[in-house]
Order: sequence, then C-alpha cells, then structure tokens
Amino acid sequence: MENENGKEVKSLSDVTVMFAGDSGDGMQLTGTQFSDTTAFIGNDLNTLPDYPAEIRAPAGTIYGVSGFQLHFSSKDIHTPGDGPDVLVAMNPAALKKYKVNLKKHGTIIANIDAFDKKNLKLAKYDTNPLEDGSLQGYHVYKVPITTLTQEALKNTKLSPKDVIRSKNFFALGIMYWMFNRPLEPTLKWINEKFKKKHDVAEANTIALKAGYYYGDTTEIFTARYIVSPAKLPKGTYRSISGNEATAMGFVAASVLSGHQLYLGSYPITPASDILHHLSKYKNFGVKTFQAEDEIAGICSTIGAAFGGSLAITTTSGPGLALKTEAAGLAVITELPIVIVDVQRGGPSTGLPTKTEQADLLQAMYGRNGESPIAVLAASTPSNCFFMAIEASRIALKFMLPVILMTDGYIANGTEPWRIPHESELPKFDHELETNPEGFQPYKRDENLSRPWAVPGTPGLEHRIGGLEKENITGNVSYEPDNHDLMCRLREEKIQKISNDIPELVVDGDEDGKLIVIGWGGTEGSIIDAVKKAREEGFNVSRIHLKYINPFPKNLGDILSKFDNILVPEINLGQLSKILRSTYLVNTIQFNKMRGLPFKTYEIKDKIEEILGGSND
Amino acid sequence: MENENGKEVKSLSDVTVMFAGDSGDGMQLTGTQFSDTTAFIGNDLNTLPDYPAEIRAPAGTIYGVSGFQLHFSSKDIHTPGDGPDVLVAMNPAALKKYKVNLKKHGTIIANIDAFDKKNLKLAKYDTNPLEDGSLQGYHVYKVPITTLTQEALKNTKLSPKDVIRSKNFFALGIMYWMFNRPLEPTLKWINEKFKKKHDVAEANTIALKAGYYYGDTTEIFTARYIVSPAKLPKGTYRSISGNEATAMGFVAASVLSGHQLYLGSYPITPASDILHHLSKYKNFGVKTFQAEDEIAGICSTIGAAFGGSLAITTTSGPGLALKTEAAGLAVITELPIVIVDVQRGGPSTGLPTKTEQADLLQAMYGRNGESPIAVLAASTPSNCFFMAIEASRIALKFMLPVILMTDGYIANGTEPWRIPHESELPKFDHELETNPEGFQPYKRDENLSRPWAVPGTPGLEHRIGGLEKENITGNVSYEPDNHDLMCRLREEKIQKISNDIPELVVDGDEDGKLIVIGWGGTEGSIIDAVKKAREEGFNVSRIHLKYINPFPKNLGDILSKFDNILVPEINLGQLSKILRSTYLVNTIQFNKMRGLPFKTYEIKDKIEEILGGSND
Amino acid sequence: MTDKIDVQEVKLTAKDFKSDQDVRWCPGCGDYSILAQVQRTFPTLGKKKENFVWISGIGCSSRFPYYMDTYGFHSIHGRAPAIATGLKIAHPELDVWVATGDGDLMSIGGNHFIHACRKNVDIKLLLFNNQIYGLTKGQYSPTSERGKITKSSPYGSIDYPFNPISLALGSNATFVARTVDRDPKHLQQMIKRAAEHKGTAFIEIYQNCVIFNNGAFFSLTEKENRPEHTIVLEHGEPMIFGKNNDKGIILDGFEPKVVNLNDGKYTIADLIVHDEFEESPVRAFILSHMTNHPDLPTPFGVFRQVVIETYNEALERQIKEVTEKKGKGDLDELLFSGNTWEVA
Amino acid sequence: MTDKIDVQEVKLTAKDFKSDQDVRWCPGCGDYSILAQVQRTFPTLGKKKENFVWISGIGCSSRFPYYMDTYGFHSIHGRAPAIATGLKIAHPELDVWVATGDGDLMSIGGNHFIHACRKNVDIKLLLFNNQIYGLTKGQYSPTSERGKITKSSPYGSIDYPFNPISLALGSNATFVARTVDRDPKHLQQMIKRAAEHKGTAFIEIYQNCVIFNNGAFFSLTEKENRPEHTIVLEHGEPMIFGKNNDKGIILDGFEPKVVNLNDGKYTIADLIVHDEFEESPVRAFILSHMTNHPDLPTPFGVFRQVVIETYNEALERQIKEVTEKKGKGDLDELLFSGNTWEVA
Ligand SMILES: Cc1ncc(C[n+]2csc(CCOP(=O)(O)OP(=O)(O)O)c2C)c(N)n1
Ligand SMILES: Cc1ncc(C[n+]2csc(CCOP(=O)(O)OP(=O)(O)O)c2C)c(N)n1
Ligand code: SF4
Ligand code: SF4
Ligand SMILES: [Mg+2]
Ligand SMILES: [Mg+2]
Repeated sequence: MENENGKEVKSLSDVTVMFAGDSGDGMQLTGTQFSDTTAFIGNDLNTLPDYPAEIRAPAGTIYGVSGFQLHFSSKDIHTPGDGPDVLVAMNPAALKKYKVNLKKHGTIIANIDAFDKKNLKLAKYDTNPLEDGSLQGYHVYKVPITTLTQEALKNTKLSPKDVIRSKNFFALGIMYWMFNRPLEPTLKWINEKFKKKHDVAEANTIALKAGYYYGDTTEIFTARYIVSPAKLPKGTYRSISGNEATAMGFVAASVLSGHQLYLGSYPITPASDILHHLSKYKNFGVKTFQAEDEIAGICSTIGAAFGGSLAITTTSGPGLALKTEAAGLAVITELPIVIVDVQRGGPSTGLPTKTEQADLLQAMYGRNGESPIAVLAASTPSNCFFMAIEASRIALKFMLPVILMTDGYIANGTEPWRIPHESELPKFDHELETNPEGFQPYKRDENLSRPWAVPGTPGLEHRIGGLEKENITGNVSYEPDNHDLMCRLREEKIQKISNDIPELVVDGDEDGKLIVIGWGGTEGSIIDAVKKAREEGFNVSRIHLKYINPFPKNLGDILSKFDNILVPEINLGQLSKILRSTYLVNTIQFNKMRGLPFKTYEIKDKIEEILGGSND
Repeated sequence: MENENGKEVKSLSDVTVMFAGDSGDGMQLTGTQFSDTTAFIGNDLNTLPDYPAEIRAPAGTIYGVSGFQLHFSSKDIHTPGDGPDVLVAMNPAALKKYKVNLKKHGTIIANIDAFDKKNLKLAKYDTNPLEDGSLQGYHVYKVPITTLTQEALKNTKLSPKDVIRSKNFFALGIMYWMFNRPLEPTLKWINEKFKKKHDVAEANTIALKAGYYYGDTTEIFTARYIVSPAKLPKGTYRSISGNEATAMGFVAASVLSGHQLYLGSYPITPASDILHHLSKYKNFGVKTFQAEDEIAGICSTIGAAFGGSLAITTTSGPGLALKTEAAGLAVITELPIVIVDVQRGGPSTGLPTKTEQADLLQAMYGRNGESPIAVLAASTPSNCFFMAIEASRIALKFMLPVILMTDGYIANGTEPWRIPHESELPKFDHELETNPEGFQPYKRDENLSRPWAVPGTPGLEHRIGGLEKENITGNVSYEPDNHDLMCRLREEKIQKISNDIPELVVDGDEDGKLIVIGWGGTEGSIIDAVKKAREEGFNVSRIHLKYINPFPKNLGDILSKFDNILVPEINLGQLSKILRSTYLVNTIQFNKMRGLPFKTYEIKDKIEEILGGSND
Repeated sequence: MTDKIDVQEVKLTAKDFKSDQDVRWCPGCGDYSILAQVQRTFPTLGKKKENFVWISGIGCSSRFPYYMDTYGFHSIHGRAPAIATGLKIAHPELDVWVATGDGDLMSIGGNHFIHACRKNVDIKLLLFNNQIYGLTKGQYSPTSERGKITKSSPYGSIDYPFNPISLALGSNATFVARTVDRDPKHLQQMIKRAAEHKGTAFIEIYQNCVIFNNGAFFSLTEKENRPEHTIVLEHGEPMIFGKNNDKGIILDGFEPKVVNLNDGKYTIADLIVHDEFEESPVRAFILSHMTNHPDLPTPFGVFRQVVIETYNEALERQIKEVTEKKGKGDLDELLFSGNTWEVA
Repeated sequence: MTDKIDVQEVKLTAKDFKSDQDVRWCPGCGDYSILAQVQRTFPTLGKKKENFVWISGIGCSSRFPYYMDTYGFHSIHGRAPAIATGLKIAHPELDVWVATGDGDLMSIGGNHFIHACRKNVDIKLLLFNNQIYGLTKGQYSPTSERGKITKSSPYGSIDYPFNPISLALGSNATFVARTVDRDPKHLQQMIKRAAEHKGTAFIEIYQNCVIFNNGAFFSLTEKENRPEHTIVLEHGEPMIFGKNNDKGIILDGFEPKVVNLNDGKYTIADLIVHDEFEESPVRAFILSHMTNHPDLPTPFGVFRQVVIETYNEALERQIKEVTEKKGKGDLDELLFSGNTWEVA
C-alpha cells in the first residue's frame, strides 16, 4: 500500500473488468485496447467478448448491449473470470445486463449522462438505480463521461456526433489510470488506425488522456491498483484470438508441409473471421474462395485436395450440418481435408453469437453409413494454432478428413501467446505419389494411408469417387466382402492415428477419488476450478482431451484408476456418452447450456459436492 | 410321397428359389409372379430382390446380373432364406454370381442356350461349368429355354427379339410345375398387364404354359414338390413390399388423423418407390411434390406441417445427410414432420442398391447442437405400414419431428400381410389449436407438446423460427437460463414418448445367459436364428427394437437380467454404442457389412459360439 | 382475383399488421421503409389477415416476419422459398410471402429461387438487395459489384455479380419487378402488383445498408441522379426518362439505345412502348440488361407479368380430375386392392 | 490459347483416352456417342493428357469419368461444378471438365451451376440432357416437358421445364452452346470450342435415353424432321434453315420470326446474321427462346462466347499483385507481427 498523488495504491493479484455499453459505443474496441495494453505490461489475461446477434440493435435497449469481459492477473490464469470486479456501464441497459454477475462489493463506473428517463425506460428500470439505493454494497462511481468528453473536445473540429463517439476512450483512460497502465500502446494504435483521419486520431487521443487525468485529479476515486506482471515463460508474446490463431496455424501448416493452402468457405458467425484473416494472406499463396454456400465450400475444398492443396473449409454448426454429405465423400475417397467447426449455440440457428460444445456427436456421427472421421478439439485461443497444424498434419499423413472443433468462446476470446519459432513446430512427413511403377490408387502404407496422386502427374491417371472402392485397385466394387473390409479399414485407419498423437498426462495424482475430464474450450475453467479445489485441500486430478477420434491410447487406463469421473460439458453430455460406450465407465455429467463458458466456481462447487460426499 | 404322371411328388416344408439372369431377362418380374402365386396358395414367404446399380449393364456380364430370391414355406418364416435350394440361371454370369450361395446338393436349372462362348467369357468362365464337372454334387438340369420358347412361339406374330423376351415365362412355367403352383394368377396378371398388347399377352401365356407342360412331360425332371400352405392367422392377405407398406401407412395415418398428407421428396434409391406410390393416391387428397433436392424436400415438408398437413419427406442416407440442417429447424420449431430413411450401403454413395443399417447414429445425432429427434425403425416389409402410422401419430401428438428408419432389404422385399381393417389401427389423439384465449405458441401440455396453431386460423397469428425460443411465449430469447431450459425440455419431451409406446415383450425366458437384441430390418433373421438355436437346445431369448429414441421403458430392466447381450447389426455396432452408453452394459457385437441381410446361420452360429462357451 | 377477395368485417389498417416486437434493425436501415410500405399496402388488398404468412431465411432482412402481425416463420439460411412452396402447395388458401436478402436468395438459396420461378408456385418473393451480407457483418454478396473491398475481399472481390432480374427471367419467372426502399409510393405499387399476381412474383428491392454498404444505390436514388440514371417502366407507355423527359429508349437491332427527343432525329413514336404482358420474356430480358449500364438508365417497375397456370392450381386441378375419375379414396378399398387371398 | 499448348512428344489418339473399365450404359444409350466424340476430340487439343480431369456428380451420365483414361472423380449428386471450381482455382494448370445430367446439374446442382456461370471459372460443363432421371429409373426432370407421365407423375407432371440455355444466359455464362448425341461431327466441334474457351463453358447436349425417354429428341434428330425443325448457328452467317435452305430468321421487334426466302418478300440480306461474340447476352437469349417453339426451328451451335477475365486468372493476378507489393509471405514475420512484447 503506497501513496501517490494523495491516492491509495493497492496491489492486487487478479482482476476482472467488464466494459459494457450500447452496440454503437465501441466497447469491443475499448476492451481490446485494454487487453492489448495489459498483455503488453506482462499480465496474464483472458477475454470474453459478448455482443448481440443484431448488427445495431436500437440504442439503449438491453438486447443492444455489447460487453467485453477481461480477466488479468499476476498469476497464470485461464478464464475470463467468473464475474467482473469492475463494471464500466456506459448506459442503464449495460448496468442492468451485467450487474447480476458483478462480484460482491464490486465497483461500478457509470456514465450518468446516459441515465436519463428514456434510457432508464429502455432498460426497464422503474427508478434510477444510481439513486434508488439498489446498488448498496457496491462501489459506485457516477461519472458524466459524455459531458466530460464533450468538454475535453470542445476545441476540435469534429461534429457533435463524432465528439460523442470518443467517449469510450475517455472511459478507457479512467481505467488505465485506475489500473496503472501506460497510455503509449493505445496512443500508438490510434495514430496508426486513424492515420488518414487526423481529426479522429486527435479527438481520441485527447479523450483518452482526459480520462486518465480525470482519474488522477478528481476527488471521487480514492484508490488505484497495481497488478504486477505474471511470471510467464520467457519469449516474445502477442495477444491472440482463437480465430486468428486458427488462421495462422493453417498458414504455418502450409509453409511446413509445402502445400498451397486453399480455403473454401461460406461466412457464418462465429467462424467468418478465419475467412477474413486468411483472405489477407495472398502473399503466402493462400487461396480463399467465398463459396455460394457451405456445400460448395466443402466440395471446392475436396476438389482442391484432390489437386494436391492443403485444403480446408471453415464453418459453424448449421454449416457443418450442410457439409455432412460431402464430408462422407471425403471419407470414402480418402482425401485429406480439414473441416473447422467453430461451435455456437444450437439447435438450428439457436444462439448464433453464443458459445456451446454441442456439435461433438454431429462431428463424430453425422454422416450416412459407417463414415468415421478424425476429430480434434482446440482448448484455448492460442491452442487453436497448434491444433490447426495438427489437424493438417494428420489429414495429410493419414489421407483422410479431419474435423477440428473450436467454439465461439475461444474463437473470439484472446490470451497472451508466446510465439513459437518455425523450428518449434510439428514436422510433416508425407509425400505426393509420382511413381507410376506399381501405382494403385488404394494401395495402403503402414498407416493404411493411400497414395496422394494428384492430377498433372504423368502416368498416374486414375478415377476416384463415392461408390464403394475395391481395396488396392480403387475400382468400383459391389463385392460384399470388399465392402465389409473397406468399412473396417476406414475405421482402423482412424485408430492408427493414436500411434501418432501424444498420450495424456494427468494433472494431479494418477489415481484417486475423482478425475475431471473435459475437452475443447472448457480447459481454462477446469484448470482453474481444479486448482482452486486443490488449494482448498481436495484431491482431484484432471485430464483434457484435444484428440477425440481417436482418443489418446492411455485414456481408458487413466479413467480406470479413479472412483469418479466428472465430465463438465457445455452440452447435455456428449463426450460423456462416448466415454461410457467406449470404456463402460460411469460418468458424472455436469452440463450447462447457457451460451457461456463455465464459471470456475460452478465446476469447483461440483468437485466439492462430489468429494464432500454429499452426492454419492 | 405320391405318384402322378409317372413322377415322384415330394413334400417339403421349406424351399428357397432364386431366379437369376441378365438385367434385361425380366427376373424381378418372374420372381414377383412366383411370389404372388405362392402367397396366393397360402405359403408364408419372404423375398429378396438383388439388382445392379446400373440400369442395363451390358448383357452377359456378372455385374449385369439381376436376381430374385424367394423363400416359401408351410411354416412361419421370416427371411428370404440363407441360400437357394433351386437356382434358375438364365446365363453363365447368373450361375457364377449365385452358385456360391446355393445349398449343398441344390438344384440348378440352367438355360443352356445362353452358355455360349461369348457369355462364358463375359462371366469369366474358362470352361463351361455345365460340362467341366465343376457342378458335381448338384442336381443340374440343362434346359434349352430360349430354343424351347422360340419353338413354342413360332406361330405368333412377334418379332424374334420379342419372342426371346418371353423366355422368363417359360422358366416360370417350369418352376410352377416343379412346385405345383397354379397358373391362373399369373395368367390373369398377364391379361391385365398387357391388355393393350394382345400379341405380348398371348406370347407370354403360351410360354408360361409351355414351360409348365415341359416340366410335366419331359424326362429330365424326375420329381416335383408340394409345399403345403402355412398356418397363418385368419384373414385377407396380400403380398406387400416395405415401400408400398410405408406409402399405405401414411395414407392410413392421413385418413385416421384427418390431416391431408403431404410428401416433399427427391428421388433416391431405394426410397423412390414411396414417392411413386404416393403420387398415385391423388384421390385421397395426397399431395406429392418432387422437389429440386432433398433440402427443398424437407423444407417444403416443414412448410406444409406449419400449415397443418401431415407432412413427410422420404429419402435414403445421402439425402438424410442433406436434410440435417432443416431437421434441426423442425426440432426447434417443434413442428410435426416424419422423415423416412430407407437405408442403403454407405458411406457416401456407397452401395446404393444394397441394404445396410448404418444410418442410426446419423439419425440420432446428425444435427448441430442438442437436437433430439424421435427415432423409430420398421422391422419387416409389412411392419412398415404400422410404423408409418406410429411415426405419424407420435409426430402429431408430441409436436416434433420423427425419423422412421427402414432399409433397402425390407423396402424391396415382400411378405404376405394380413390386411388390417380401419378399426384395428392406432387412434390419433391431438387437436389443432383454434382458441385465441390465452394462446401462447410455446405453452406446453402434459406431454410438453406445444399447440399446433396453423395459418388461416383467426386470432392466432404468431411467429416461429430457428433462433432459440422463450418457453411459453415463443419469442426470440438469448437468455442463458431459458436456453438451458429449452434444451432440456426438448430432450424431456422425447422421453415423454416412452409413456406412449408399448413395452418390450421378451421372446423366450425373461432372464438367462443370453439375449439377442436387434433393431429394424434384421428381425426376420434373428427370429429364425433364435428359433433354430432353441430347437437345438440353446436357451436364448430375444427382443427387437422398433422404438429407438426413446427406448421402451423396460429395456434397461430386461438387459440387466441376462449375462450376455448379443447385438447383431448390419453396421459396425451403432445400436450397441447407444445401449452401452445408456445402460452401461457390456454388449457382444456381431457386425457384417456385406450389403446383405444376415443369414440365419450366421446369427445362429454366433449364438452357439457364445453359449457353447468357446468365446467368453 | 375476385374469387379470393373476402372483405373483412372490420377494415384493417397498417397498425393491424404491426407486431408487438421491437424492431431491431440499425437506425437508418432501408428495411424500415420496406416494412412500412408492406404494412401500408396489406390492408388495401382486401384479404383476410389470418391468411397472410411471411417466411424468411436468415439475414438482417429475414427478421422481417417478427415485425408483421401475421403468421410468420424465420427459418434457415436460403430455404425460405422451399418452405413457402410447401406451405402454399399444401394450403393454397394462404397468401404466402417471402422476405429475403441477396445472400439468402442469391447465394445459398439460389437453387430454390430458380426452381420457384420455374414452377410458378403462387408465392411472393421480396428480395432486399443491399449488395452485401449484413447480418454477418459485411462480406461481399453475389450481387456486389466486382472489385468491392469487404472483410472477405480485402483486395477487392473478383466475383462478377448476378443480375437478379435477368436470372429470374432466365428461370421463366412470370412476374418480375424492381423497386427501391427510398421510393415508398413505387414500392407500395410493386407490392400491390405482386400481391395481385397469380404465380411466383419476384420483386428486387434496392435496399440501403447504412452500416456496411451505405450509399450503394445513391446514384439511382438521390434527387440529383435519379432522373438521368433511372427509368420507370409503365405498361403501354413509351420509354421516356430524363430530368426534362427529353430522353427515350429505342431498340437498335438487339440492343436498347438512348436517344434525345430534342435533337429532331427521334420522336416519341420511335420509342419502345413497354409491354409488361408480353408472353416471351425476351423484351424483359433486354430491359434487365440496362441495369448499371454506363450509357443506359436503370429500369424500375414491372419488367414482366404473364399469367399461366400456377403449380398449386395445377395440383388442385389434378387432384380434382383424379378424384372425379376414381372416386374419393377409401382406405379399406386401398388396403384390400391388388392380389389378395383369404386364409380361413 | 497458345500459352497453354505444350505439344506432347508422343501424339495422342482416341485410344489413349479409353480407360480399362467396361462401359456400363444401356446398349443404345446416347452417352456412348458423347464418350466417343470426347475421346476423338481430346487428342486434337494439343494438351497434356495428365492435365485433364473429369469430374461428375451422380447419374448415368456421371459414370463418364470411369471410361476416360484421365484423372477422374465421380462425386456426389449435383456437386461436380463446386468440386471442379475448387480444383481449377487451386490448380489452374489443369483442364477441368464436368460430365453431368439434367437432374444432376439442373435440379440438385442448380445453385452451383448458376454460380459457376456467374463466376466464370475456367471449367467446362457438359450437360447430358435426356430430360429424365435415368439412374433412378425414370422420374421427370427439370427439363422434362410439362404433362410428362413418369413414375413420379402418373397423371402427368405439372412442372414447367427450364430452358438450360436461357438459364445459363440469365446467369451471365460466357460460353453457351447446344449440340446433340446423334450428330458426332457437330458434337466434336462444340467440344473443341468449349475446350478453347477461357471461362465457364456450358454445352447442352441432347442425349437419348433409350430406356426411359426414348425418342425425346427424334423430332430434332431424325432425318425427316431435322432440316425443318432445327437451325445451325454459325458465326457471321445469316440464319438460314430448311430442307432446301429456303427459310430464314428475321427479328420482328423483339421476336424472331421465320420467313420464306422463296416468296420474294425477303432476301438473305434481311436475315439475322449470327454473332457469337456479342458482348451483351440478349441476342443469345432471344435465340434460346426459339427452342421447342411451335413456329421456330430449335437452334444448335454456339449461342454466345465472350472473353472476360476468368475467376482463376483474377485470383492468380491478385496473388501476384499482393505478393509484389508485400513480398513473399514469411511465416516468422507473420507470427511476430502486430503488438508483441517480450518476457524475459
Ligand atoms: C447455413 C448457414 N450459413 C451461413 C449462415 C450465416 N449467415 C447468416 S445471414 C448471412 C448472409 C446475410 O446476407 P443477406 O442474405 O444479404 O441478408 P442481409 O443481412 O444483408 O439482409 C449469412 C452468411 C447461417 N446463418 N446459416
Ligand atoms: C443426394 C442424392 N440424392 C439423390 C440421389 C439419387 N439420384 C442419383 S442420380 C439421380 C438423377 C439422375 O438424373 P440425371 O442427373 O438426369 O442423370 P441421368 O441418369 O439421366 O444421366 C438421382 C435423383 C443421389 N444419388 N444422391
Ligand atoms: S447491418 Fe445493414 S442491412 Fe443489417 S440492419 Fe444494419 S443497416 Fe440494415
Ligand atoms: S437408363 Fe437411359 S441414360 Fe441411363 S444408361 Fe440407360 S439409356 Fe442411358
Ligand atoms: Mg444483403
Ligand atoms: Mg437425365
């Protein structure tokens, strides 16, 4: 506890802030700036953007609120935080929407200018919460952010409307002051971003600084906080979202494998950003094709793979549903493609901007006939990078389609990422077939992989297709025994992959009363929950699946060593179903389908419930 | 053993015959005639057509062979027979293709006229099997069927080509003689069918009789057989295929429910015949729409259901894959549609004319998000009729989509069917909503079913759609808790159906060492296998699932009472997976993926293997 | 149309067609105008309120049904025409309308669109063409101009756009029209015309997306541009346009050409007289190719309307004919038909 | 085209394009002729054998790739154009051909068809139009005439057919032609023309299905009918037809009309002179509507061929431009771009 400028300075290890306002208030941008700066000064962090399905819902309404939650710490953290310590509410609707999650005794910074009659009514407040005593127990700072911004910018040449648009930078300034962050990264960003709009750059700069100085000089803030850098492994870091990491992972896979990257895709939330990112990388020879629909997306991808590209298609649940028939074609033709499914809330259109894990069974089984596919799942934003490479590597080596699952949470969420060098990345070992001698389209190697003989190669002319193939020759075959054989070979080939992926390492004791097993984007919540439970003396272990079909070889063994198996999933128990049928083990399901990542305490409470014996 | 016309007459209880020839030889027609006549005289019977994927493969080739297998008996039977006792081979390719299945000491009637050099070569015979001794051990009758037909028809006005086309009737005549069947039903059929082609009618009549008399008079046949009528329950019978039964079942459901029947479909083997049949029933007010693709097929069906029709769509595996996204829309809008999946060999285009059971997991899980659907499966050709009614009844009562699974084998196979009267059919109890008072689109009744309020009803104007709905009001809702609730309600609604379907009745002891559990089109093989095993002293029980989602209520109980659970499936273990995860029971899988129904002995051998203790 | 009119006892007003849902489009979005014009036109159609159904796919535009107090169905991306088709065929007494976007109808829904046109099902398709994917935040669409810079085409798109009017005509659509969000009166007229057409009616509505494609149609809609860059098609009228009505369109061989009516070379008598009802679609096709032509005005109005039996009419006719011939279906009779035999 | 020609050392013959698979179409099927003409034409194109790829969907016609000794892909129903598009974009050095049927391309594949036309991807689409679903044993297709009795339309179909040429033109296809299985020479010509076109090339081939739709085109293909019922389009030539070359086509307003050259009223100079290369598609569209017209001959030949940048060319150009501007992509540089910071 130091003193500076007459204000108390407190040291904290762990803070969650939430920027919330109208869709038009620029909250996503504000949150991103705060997180970039926070990463820059060395905190570990994790973010969760939350925006409406509407492009611009009418101002002031609750469904028009856009929020950005950000968790940062001097320790290693893995979730965006269960609820904010500090809520910046740019209007009443924002307060209404996010107050429920606010931590006990949390702080609210409210833009009182926006708390007028109209906005209160739109937010369905009968009385002004800033005045009716309903916020007792919270630290409420009422700041006339709009007025102060207008005041600060009164000498600029901007229109009144544009002036008001800078108010998010004012709010950001306050927060930078409160958490002791430098202004430079954002100032630099403003100058680059608005290079051509000098007026705007100037206004935002002034507003940011004004907010900072406001915090410093005004009487209302009595404390500011220091969150020291986290002890992260040495290296160069950047902040990265899952979609960006996925895109870069595929570029990396293209460079590593030597195959041109092809993406055939149709826009869909929350997967579109992968398309957006990859369409920028033309100088890597990346070819992106915005197809007429998801079916054309995957079919063009299959065409490109037939031709020798590292070919991928990206989508979300409804799009995956449309791709199933063609995915089956990739299965039977044994062509290497990667299908990325950035999961969102379903069924049907469902909750398009919310996260979920309910496409797993579709990925596993959603095709006609026995049509096995390899399934991988990324667990954090940065892990998307590695899993994109892994998905590519497996597809090319084993000559088969791979589905890589991510979800809306990790796709849009960000975390600091220690950037690997090319040399640290996985190796690709597969070859194009070029030798006509003894060539047979379905002759298999030790991995049961068939040769990749691409058009343009003299002497390897051959035909593939969706009718059952005779093993080895690849000719059409209606032979009963051949079909039985081929169905089993396709399945066996998937199982061969398990020789090529890492075994699971248990986090915690290798046997005991309870193991928590998760997959995909819930890893952060589970890590933190298990850690906290252990800190409170509970003996609980943990594993996390990134390879689902096939499972790592030692999974069955591990599970057999625990009395209880807890499977938290953001679905109604899909992994659980697979574990039960594969290993005949009982599972304790823990399912929430709220369009949101798990909160740490939810899983921790469940662990305690099990180990406390109250539920046995 | 009697004597008649100098020939021995043997009595048999059980015969399987196979008519096989070139695609152009009319074998499907011949087989159908034989089976109609056989049904007519009161045998129980079961058929298995087997035709090539090509429309007319080049004459004489093995892949151009078309076969029709038919099992008839004086007892209750359930399969088309493991292999023929008598093989009618119209050419060498037919002999080549089906000899492998011929029973020991079986009979071959070969059209020696077709065993010329060219045909032998096309059939890949180096030497003539009729002469090289390779058929030793079989009863081989070499009949110059073509020549004899030409001879018989030499006085008709038909062209030589047309004369030859009558040779299948000659062959049929021989078989009618051999098995003591009356000619009248076929003669009647000929006269109706060729009403307008008098010449053809005459030729076929002559050929049929000539074949019959040939059997009677010629020296080469030494015996004929009597297969007495089976003891079937009293009633009026007809022979019926699964597709025809499915079509009629829906017409019945339409009449019973009082809702106009709507079918939106896109042709696909082996489901097209349902479309063909239903398009004939315009005088029942049935509306069939041949859509531009499967997606339009199901979407138009959803539209019709929204409007108050009993609305169905029919397809096979690849089509089901295309319908998954829209099926999810039916799930979330809780609209009653029936999707019929006539399964065929997969993955992808696979084996389009062969049977398989490998779409079960796709039907269960092949949609994005938690998107539960009711799944029913018909078990025999005639059972399709009842299950079509059941699927309709459940869809309308519970307001949800239902998938009805059949397969290529039962769809094309036929069996005698005791025709039920309207009064014997299931009752429908559901109502259209008409009362605006207190109307809410997602208000649920005790079955969790929401009201069916159809456009055109004054005062019930409302909006539905694919975004998550608020329970009761049906408004769009992004509320986390509402989504969780709705996902669970949709699942719970499926489970409610189990109150409305029959419990399983065990065939055999209610506990013991082994129970065989099957689903869908394998029932016949399993019944016969279990029966035979029991006859040989093995204590084995049996249940068969026609309702898969939800399972009948007592399934878990039943399974828990047996030491071993054998699950024969024409896939790699899909029902098995569901049983294991649902009940945590060990299963013994028995899987063949040969595009063919199980042979009775295959399952029986497996039963013996298990109970003999050799495999424990 | 008289057989369909069934005058309501209480006269409907625009308000009767407003649902209780808050409208959630961006302030300034062209969709608001389309909604308002529909709500204004529907009460004038003399049809029963409960018989109206709005079906949509996915996109900003596809939110439309929520705001209409009629039956409505916000379905899945691209499939609205197929759902509408099933509904109309099954229940021909309903008035089935589709609200759709250029991504929804021209991209993923293209097949259902051309087949609906071909089959002449009596449904109304309103294409909200903003030449962009709005809901997914701004990717180019199949109607975007080539070279457009968007999120998915950072270096400019390389796709050539569809001409939706030409595509509809190439699919034999029986009613094809174009209008624009900023001309409420014309928009109302076109809605009314579509409502009165028996058969698939297609209206392309140029719609401004203020957020991702603002001003896409300003060259056609703003006061200063409009008279010189657009021409309004009127049946039986010569094709005249221009600020001073001093320009006209003639047919020069196969191609339309602008002529000046003031320079003495041409008179009104030389101009093409518009004929909406011509059986052949070739005239309409020629006019459709005046769209965004550097030298020609872009046409608005009804390009084509021909009346032929609709799919739903044909189906009802066939059911009637078969029923008359065979008698109304009897279930027992059906079940007991064919070769039957008795077991005693 | 010269840049693409790379003369083979060994001259190819038709036999080089015959695969070792037995052809399994019905005896007498029109598909045999199409196969033969392709095998005859390919060796004359001066292209590398290993660069040819045939892609098909599902249908009798889609068995085509098995019989060609090139790379081949018998894919799924309706999707061949999408697969071909991906292959060509990714690997523009290949010559990508699609064999498809009227169900495959016009029904389930309609969307990919119109989008391939619009995008002008350099692929060749050969439509085997037998106006029936062959492989599924005889249902009417989107090109079947109305009233057709088939398995799925026992009382006559109530669908109006597509005119595939009009649909292609409505989708802005850059190469559109029609030919027929029974005219081997013309078929070969059209194949060659398509091969030489840069951009999406669409050929409608009337193809006789002997089993389910025998004789569908006899009124156009049989000796006695052909001269009076068909007209062969030739660039730069006046549109003349008839047994004695005594009839011609003029343009009467918007509509083509048959005139007699012998009655003294018209001479050859009055006739339409065909122009394949006209930029606007309206002429071709007018000609397309002569198809199956009671008073007009059905045209065969190239309706339209225009050359504009293909999708694949544009993509390669853009990659080149961006690479020139930004330098060839470097992975480390990409990974380390943006806001980075060091942890020591
Ligand atoms: C199957 C599927 N694919 C993709 C999407 C994502 N998506 C939603 S709307 C849309 C396009 C919207 O554009 P448009 O139809 O022009 O409507 P607008 O928003 O411009 O009115 C897309 C690609 C989806 N919801 N479902
Ligand atoms: C997804 C899917 N739907 C339907 C089918 C069934 N099917 C196979 S070919 C075909 C149509 C064939 O007609 P066409 O394209 O005209 O080809 P043709 O046989 O006449 O040459 C259909 C409906 C299929 N194989 N896959
Ligand atoms: S994004 Fe564009 S189209 Fe969508 S609501 Fe906003 S302005 Fe309208
Ligand atoms: S069914 Fe028709 S199209 Fe198919 S192979 Fe036979 S003749 Fe040819
Ligand atoms: Mg749009
Ligand atoms: Mg066809």
